[in-house]
Amino acid sequence: MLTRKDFAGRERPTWCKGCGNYGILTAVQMALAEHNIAPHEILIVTGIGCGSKLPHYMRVNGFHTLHGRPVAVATGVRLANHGLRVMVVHGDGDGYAEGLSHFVHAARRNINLVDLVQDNRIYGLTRGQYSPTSERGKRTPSSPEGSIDYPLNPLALAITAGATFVARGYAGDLKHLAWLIGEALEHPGYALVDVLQPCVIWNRGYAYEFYRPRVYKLEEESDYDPTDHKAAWERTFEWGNRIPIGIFYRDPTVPTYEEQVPALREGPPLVHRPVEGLRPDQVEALLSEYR
Amino acid sequence: MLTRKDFAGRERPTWCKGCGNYGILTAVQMALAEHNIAPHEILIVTGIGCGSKLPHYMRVNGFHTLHGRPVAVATGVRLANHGLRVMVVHGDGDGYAEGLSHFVHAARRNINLVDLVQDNRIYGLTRGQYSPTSERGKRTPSSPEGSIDYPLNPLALAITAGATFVARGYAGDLKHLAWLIGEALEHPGYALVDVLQPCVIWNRGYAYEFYRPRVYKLEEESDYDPTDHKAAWERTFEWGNRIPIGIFYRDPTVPTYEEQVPALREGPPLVHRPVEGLRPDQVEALLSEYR
Amino acid sequence: MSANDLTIRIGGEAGMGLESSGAGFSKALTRGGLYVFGLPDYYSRIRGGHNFFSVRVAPHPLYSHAEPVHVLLALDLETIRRHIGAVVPGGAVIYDAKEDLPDDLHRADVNFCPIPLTALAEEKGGRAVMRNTLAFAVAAGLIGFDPTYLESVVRDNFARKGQAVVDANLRVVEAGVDTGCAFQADFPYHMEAIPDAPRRLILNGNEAFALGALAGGCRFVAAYPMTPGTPVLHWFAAHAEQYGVVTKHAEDEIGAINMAIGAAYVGARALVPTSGGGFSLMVEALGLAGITETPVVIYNAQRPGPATGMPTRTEQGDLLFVIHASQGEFPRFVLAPGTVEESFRAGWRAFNLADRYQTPVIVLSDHYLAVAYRTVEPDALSFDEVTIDRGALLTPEDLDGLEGDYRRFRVTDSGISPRATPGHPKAVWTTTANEHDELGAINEEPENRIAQVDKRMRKLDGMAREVEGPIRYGPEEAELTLLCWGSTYGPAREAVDRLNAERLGWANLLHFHDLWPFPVEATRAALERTKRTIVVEGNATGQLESLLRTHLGYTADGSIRRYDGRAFTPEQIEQRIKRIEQTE
Amino acid sequence: MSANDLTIRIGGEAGMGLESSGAGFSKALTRGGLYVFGLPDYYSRIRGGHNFFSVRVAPHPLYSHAEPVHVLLALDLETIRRHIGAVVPGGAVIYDAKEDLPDDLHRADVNFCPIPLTALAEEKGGRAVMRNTLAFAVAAGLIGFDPTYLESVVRDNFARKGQAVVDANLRVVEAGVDTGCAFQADFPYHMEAIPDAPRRLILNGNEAFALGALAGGCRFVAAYPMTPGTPVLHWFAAHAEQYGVVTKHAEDEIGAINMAIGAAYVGARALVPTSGGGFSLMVEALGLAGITETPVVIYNAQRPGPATGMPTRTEQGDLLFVIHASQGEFPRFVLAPGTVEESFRAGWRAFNLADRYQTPVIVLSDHYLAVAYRTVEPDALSFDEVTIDRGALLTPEDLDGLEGDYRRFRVTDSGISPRATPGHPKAVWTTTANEHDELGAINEEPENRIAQVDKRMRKLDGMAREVEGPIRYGPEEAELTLLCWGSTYGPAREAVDRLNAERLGWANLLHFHDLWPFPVEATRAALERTKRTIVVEGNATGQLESLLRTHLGYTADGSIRRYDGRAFTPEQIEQRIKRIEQTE
Ligand SMILES: Cc1ncc(C[n+]2csc(CCOP(=O)(O)OP(=O)(O)O)c2C)c(N)n1
Ligand SMILES: Cc1ncc(C[n+]2csc(CCOP(=O)(O)OP(=O)(O)O)c2C)c(N)n1
Ligand code: SF4
Ligand code: SF4
Ligand SMILES: [Mg+2]
Ligand SMILES: [Mg+2]
Repeated sequence: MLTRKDFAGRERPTWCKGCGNYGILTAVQMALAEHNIAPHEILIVTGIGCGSKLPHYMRVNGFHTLHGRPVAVATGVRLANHGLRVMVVHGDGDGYAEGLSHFVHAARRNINLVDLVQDNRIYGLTRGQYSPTSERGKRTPSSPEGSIDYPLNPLALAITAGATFVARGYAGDLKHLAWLIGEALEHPGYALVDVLQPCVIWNRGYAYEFYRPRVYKLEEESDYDPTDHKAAWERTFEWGNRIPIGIFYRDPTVPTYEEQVPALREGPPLVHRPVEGLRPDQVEALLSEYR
Repeated sequence: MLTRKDFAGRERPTWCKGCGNYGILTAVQMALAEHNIAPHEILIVTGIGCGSKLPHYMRVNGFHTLHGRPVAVATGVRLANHGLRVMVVHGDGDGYAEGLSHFVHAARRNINLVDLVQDNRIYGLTRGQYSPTSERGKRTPSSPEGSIDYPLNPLALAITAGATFVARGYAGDLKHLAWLIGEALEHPGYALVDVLQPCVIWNRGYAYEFYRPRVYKLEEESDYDPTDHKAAWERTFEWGNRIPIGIFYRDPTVPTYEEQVPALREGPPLVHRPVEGLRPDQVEALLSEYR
Repeated sequence: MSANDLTIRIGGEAGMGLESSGAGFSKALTRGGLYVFGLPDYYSRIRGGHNFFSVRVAPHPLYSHAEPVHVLLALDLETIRRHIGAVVPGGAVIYDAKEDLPDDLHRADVNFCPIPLTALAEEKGGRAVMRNTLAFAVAAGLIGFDPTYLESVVRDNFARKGQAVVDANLRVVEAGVDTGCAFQADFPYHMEAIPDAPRRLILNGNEAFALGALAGGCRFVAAYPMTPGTPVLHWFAAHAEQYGVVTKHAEDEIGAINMAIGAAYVGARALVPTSGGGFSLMVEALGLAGITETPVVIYNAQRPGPATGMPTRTEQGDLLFVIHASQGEFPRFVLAPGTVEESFRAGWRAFNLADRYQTPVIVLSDHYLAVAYRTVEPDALSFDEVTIDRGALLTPEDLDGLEGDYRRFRVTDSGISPRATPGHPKAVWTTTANEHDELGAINEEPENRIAQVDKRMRKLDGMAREVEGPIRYGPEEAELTLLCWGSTYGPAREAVDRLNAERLGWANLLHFHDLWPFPVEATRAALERTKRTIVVEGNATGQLESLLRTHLGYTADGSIRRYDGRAFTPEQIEQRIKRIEQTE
Repeated sequence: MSANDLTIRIGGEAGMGLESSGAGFSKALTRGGLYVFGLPDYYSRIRGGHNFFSVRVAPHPLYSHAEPVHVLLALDLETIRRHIGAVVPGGAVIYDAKEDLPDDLHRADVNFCPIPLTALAEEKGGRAVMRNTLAFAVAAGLIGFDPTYLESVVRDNFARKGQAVVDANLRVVEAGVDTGCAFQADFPYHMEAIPDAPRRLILNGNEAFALGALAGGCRFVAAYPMTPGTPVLHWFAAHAEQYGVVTKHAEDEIGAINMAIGAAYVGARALVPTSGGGFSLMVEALGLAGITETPVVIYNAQRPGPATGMPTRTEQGDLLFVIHASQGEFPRFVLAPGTVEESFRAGWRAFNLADRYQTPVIVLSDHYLAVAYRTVEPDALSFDEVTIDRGALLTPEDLDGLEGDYRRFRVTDSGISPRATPGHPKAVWTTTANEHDELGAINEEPENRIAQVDKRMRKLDGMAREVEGPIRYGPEEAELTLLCWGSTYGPAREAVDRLNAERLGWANLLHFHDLWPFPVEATRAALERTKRTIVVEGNATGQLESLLRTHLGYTADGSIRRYDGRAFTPEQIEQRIKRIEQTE
């Protein structure tokens, strides 16, 4: 059995004291340990942002790519090696601004990966500009008079796009978050885990004090049914005194993209097949097209 | 009063005989004439694709830009000159693949423009690859074994993103389409008009014979209420023997982005203000920051 | 009289199937032991407009298209209007008898053959669209080409559609050949099949590149369609299931290149075919491959820019762009094959270079090379020569023996660090697009930066040894040397032949097919043996010229540039050279 | 003893407010009649790590930072560890008395001044974060700088926060100055205020560029944040309402540049600030501006690449990239200001050039220039020199008189076609990213293509007359000439001074600030007057060197390159030159 220690990194995180990313890091480690996924069995693909540095701070395979592009990179990883678990970790600017298109398309394709978004509703690393999930009126260096963009609802967007697993976690509730990530890891298909992540520097209004009294768990709502597509969509709009966390929607019956790719329907993952020249009969067959 | 003739172009369209774009072109001309918007009072911004050539075939200001980018270009146009009407015209590949992010963000910002998508569910100009709205299983040169991507529902996506006017037209029903485009033109804010556009070359399964018996008008449904957000979202998923066209959702009360921009709250559009050097008192005020 | 170099051109509207029938006819000629150069010319639209397809044929190898037309197959009057000027005296114009030929299209020195193309196609084949098959069959009859080769191609091409379709087409061919034969006597240009010739191939640059890439182990292709790179995606998609290739039509080019980088990172040989506009969108990710040392191959089939430009035309305008693309500095290869054979070789070689140097490789083709069909020798695609060298790629067995931390970016003399792929318990690490240390951790210290930049840049030493200098064609020493790159090789080579036919041994050429790292030493040596040089290239600013100045301080004696969206012809190069001669 | 060139460096962790207090101190020194060069040094993280800010001060103008440190303000021991080596003999280290100074950090020739920084800040100001204000005040006391200037800055900077905050800060300043004065006698380096000096300015390149752009009529700014270009977006956002500027934080860089092109198309002067990675994403749209002849200004503040690279460091690695970016060929300008003054001028000049030539203009800055604060003369930003020239932009009145069709892309001798913006009934037309005819209609014909390419390229004639050659600093003739571009000018200029201080008239420099079109003639003339030349630039491959070879066939005698993410210092350049001298 693995424990969190197996995922202990060499480097100390460079995040600010109190940053929600510490909780997310711990939850990721807990989930991997619980689900017995060893550091070499998974690749964490990240973008650029404060939170995207995560794999540097634990023992795991990581690929810290470009701002906005980890979902596309991860798609390529999965298609070339569907034997490797893949988790994308990136910020809300990364995922919902620069990377929005990859997110929507990965969701509708049902690529089998976990897409964890550290949603601090702000650009952390570039010093506090408003993000697609920032509330209206937010004053930041790029919106000094208050933002006039209506915020995106990423969960509703994911559900609409066809995501088969859509959840929200809270960085202040480690156990619940670790459970969510675990469920997402076990889900066969695209799994969004949008995490309410306090940024204690640039978005003080959405710190632990804001979230703690407001979050409630969908799992504890006796009448909530995460297989009801429409109800799930509707629930994502709840935001106020009560903020739902947990699994909004889940449909494990939809085939993943990878399962359906003609070249992958049989045999080992692509990268485990020998890379060899063509056999003479193959050459012959190919050349006959041109004679 | 303007008539369609005022919009007659110099060039003959290069579209295939029977292409749905002819109907769209006519409907655009009808709507502009009906709403008394002269050729110089509007700018049609298009992407790259068969349908994006539209402004070349009528008398109108046109800006035929890059594949996937007309919505971003149009946003800049509106911000710099909100005195000019703006209509984006582009294909489904342009709008929902290459340009998806701009679409979602323009919708949530409520930029005041009409976004007309010639949705032939195929890449026309590049010779028939499947598009984000192509049905599963579609065999095309880029999906010879049948597409395994689940199609996008652009109307639901727009509604989810916060679009304030979401409609579907049909290129085979000119009067209705012209009416829709007119409503979209009068709508204060972002208005999506997704048009079922037969491509008679690459997507023969979705020709007039397919659509004609299936489409029905939401306006004729006595119990349909286009102000009901949730019902609108739900209705967009109807696709089969009955295919709804008309206005799915409309909320004219949301302020447009342009109205809220601090620099634009008063005075004429930006480009109608003189471009002048700074006054001495302004220079003085600015320099005092650095002394 | 039997000619030794004919062009048969068919013209009509988009959507008439000119290209597929032209390709079929080209294949028939090839089967008949002849050499073909087949070039489609079309607008960026799906139907209507004016398209044409030129089939140049000869009993000897051909390297480009040519200007004179011997048989014009006019499916409409527009074709005559546009091309009558190109028809040689004594040439023939085949047109539909139902058309009234206006006087102004007439030429006394040309044979006008009104043939009921539509009526006959309908009568014999049942469908008017068979007109082009009919027209080509007429041409075959006219030049005295043995129709059995046409029939064999018809049988192969239509077999999928059933015997009835095959038979209908065969009837059309027969009728066409008969009609053509009737005119044969009056027609001075004949081209008979050469029986028992070796079974040559006919294919275009896109196909040859794809074959080479597949042979070289490419098993992942992500792309967003863009003319003229799209057919490579289609080719792989069509062969995907059979050869175990994963292909992905992505949401955009940024998605495509990043998917390819992901696939390459975990060990696949990954390719992204595109054109210049798509390449522009991949520029940031190119740098990701550069700093993370991920091998990836980008195939850019150029078309005239800027921006959308002329989608279905040709140009060599992206050379300096791809050499310098992306912020910061890192090594890359730029290969620019000039022929079908070189396209094949670039296909597999690109992957070896990418793997050996763990860096991106750009293969620069262009519309002309990508789409023009050429007959090549049976063994022109040297499958035997193909090697698969994955460079310093660690196997699981290598990693089993690993002691201590895996250092993905170990500073080595060669600049190449042994590469693992994720999945082995002994090699657990993080790679980053930030500057990093040997272990892959983010590191901003000056010493580390210098060490890593130097390490990456040291690869250039090895890379400089890989790049091949220009290839000479023509006599070793000549009065005039043409310098060219990429697809201009074909027409330039024929121009050299034409010049030498007049003045024996007067001209030769140096053809560059490896452009970056620029093959400095080999070029210097080659230039030392030249007297007067003229750079011939398909762009407006002289990009190869610029490289020669930058890397060798070398200024050529003249330049010939073309940037009207069309490829050079041998005749044009020859004339321009003569004009330069005269003014000097 | 009164020194004439001191550096006070404060070090601590990110989040301690080093930059704002350093900037405040720099402003106080400037108000005190002194010249400052203030340079922040920080990691790409928000809290923790090791950051520092160096304030170099002198009674004469400064052009760069320098290596020796005279006063080290150590907010933590890490600061001492890292910087003790840079402290000059006799220099001082101010550190918190609560820290135990380990022996290995000690140096006998340096004054270590333990001061209860935290305790005193808390006592006097109520908050520990006031430590840096306190530390700077100690420094002021130590060097004998009149504290009233510190007080005036405190009053201005904290006025918004209310009197209590102002007072608390003033108490801290007072306590600091008093403490510092107590050590003054032992401290050999003094720097007194110069009363009644003119009211100079202190600002960085980003601010100067933004001021210039605003003065030049820039009224539309779209951007996606990317260090170090982001502050330009912030600057405009902060000034947007007052000066009537529309700013848009876009969804990504592709959105930003396309929005700017849309705004420019309808007539606004539009700017996109970014860094290299963002620029990479704008490459396709750059070509859109090129072929549609839409004026747009892109400001690329470079940082070390490739890819994410080192976000908060500096490099001059994007020059050849931005010159060649985008498929196809079209004219563009690349300006690379080297100083605050030149940044201001580039700000307005870029818009005039863009409008006059209806083509994109790229302003290349870098992290060093963008963020370093420099004291400049009161009139250094020449607002009087600012002109607004919109080029051939047709007014509504011009259009009223239009006869016949409006020809947006009229073929003219200058290559410039009179430009309308949409909205006038007489000018209704469509512009396209495809190749087009004079009217703007898509056109693929060869003749038209040539006409339009030639028309666009003819602009280069006029552009060549606009670009300014290198600026000489130092004696007209010299034994050694340094060649540099962009921000390297500052340290290179001081290096020249240092070299000439030893050997009168020995060295000078040529500073390039217009890089594209490359100012060939002016450069040739300037180089003719040089003897020996060394190119000094902040990249690994020698990009200016490459331009000199390409455009002039000129090979410099040597090169000095730096690519560790840090800017050159005068000392480093001097030493490297001496080393080259010795080995020769
Ligand atoms: C192409 C590109 N554009 C911009 C940046 C600069 N950048 C780095 S992180 C970031 C946004 C950070 O916000 P988010 O993604 O929400 O992550 P967080 O820091 O909040 O975790 C930006 C804009 C970049 N690195 N690359
Ligand atoms: C950046 C870029 N990528 C790809 C292309 C090639 N391209 C031109 S049109 C098109 C898609 C056409 O499909 P759609 O947008 O649905 O328009 P339609 O032709 O169907 O009207 C593509 C991929 C391009 N011009 N630019
Ligand atoms: S800035 Fe915000 S998101 Fe970034 S590390 Fe600090 S607290 Fe976390
Ligand atoms: S290909 Fe399809 S969309 Fe394009 S013009 Fe023809 S019918 Fe219309
Ligand atoms: Mg964030
Ligand atoms: Mg389409």
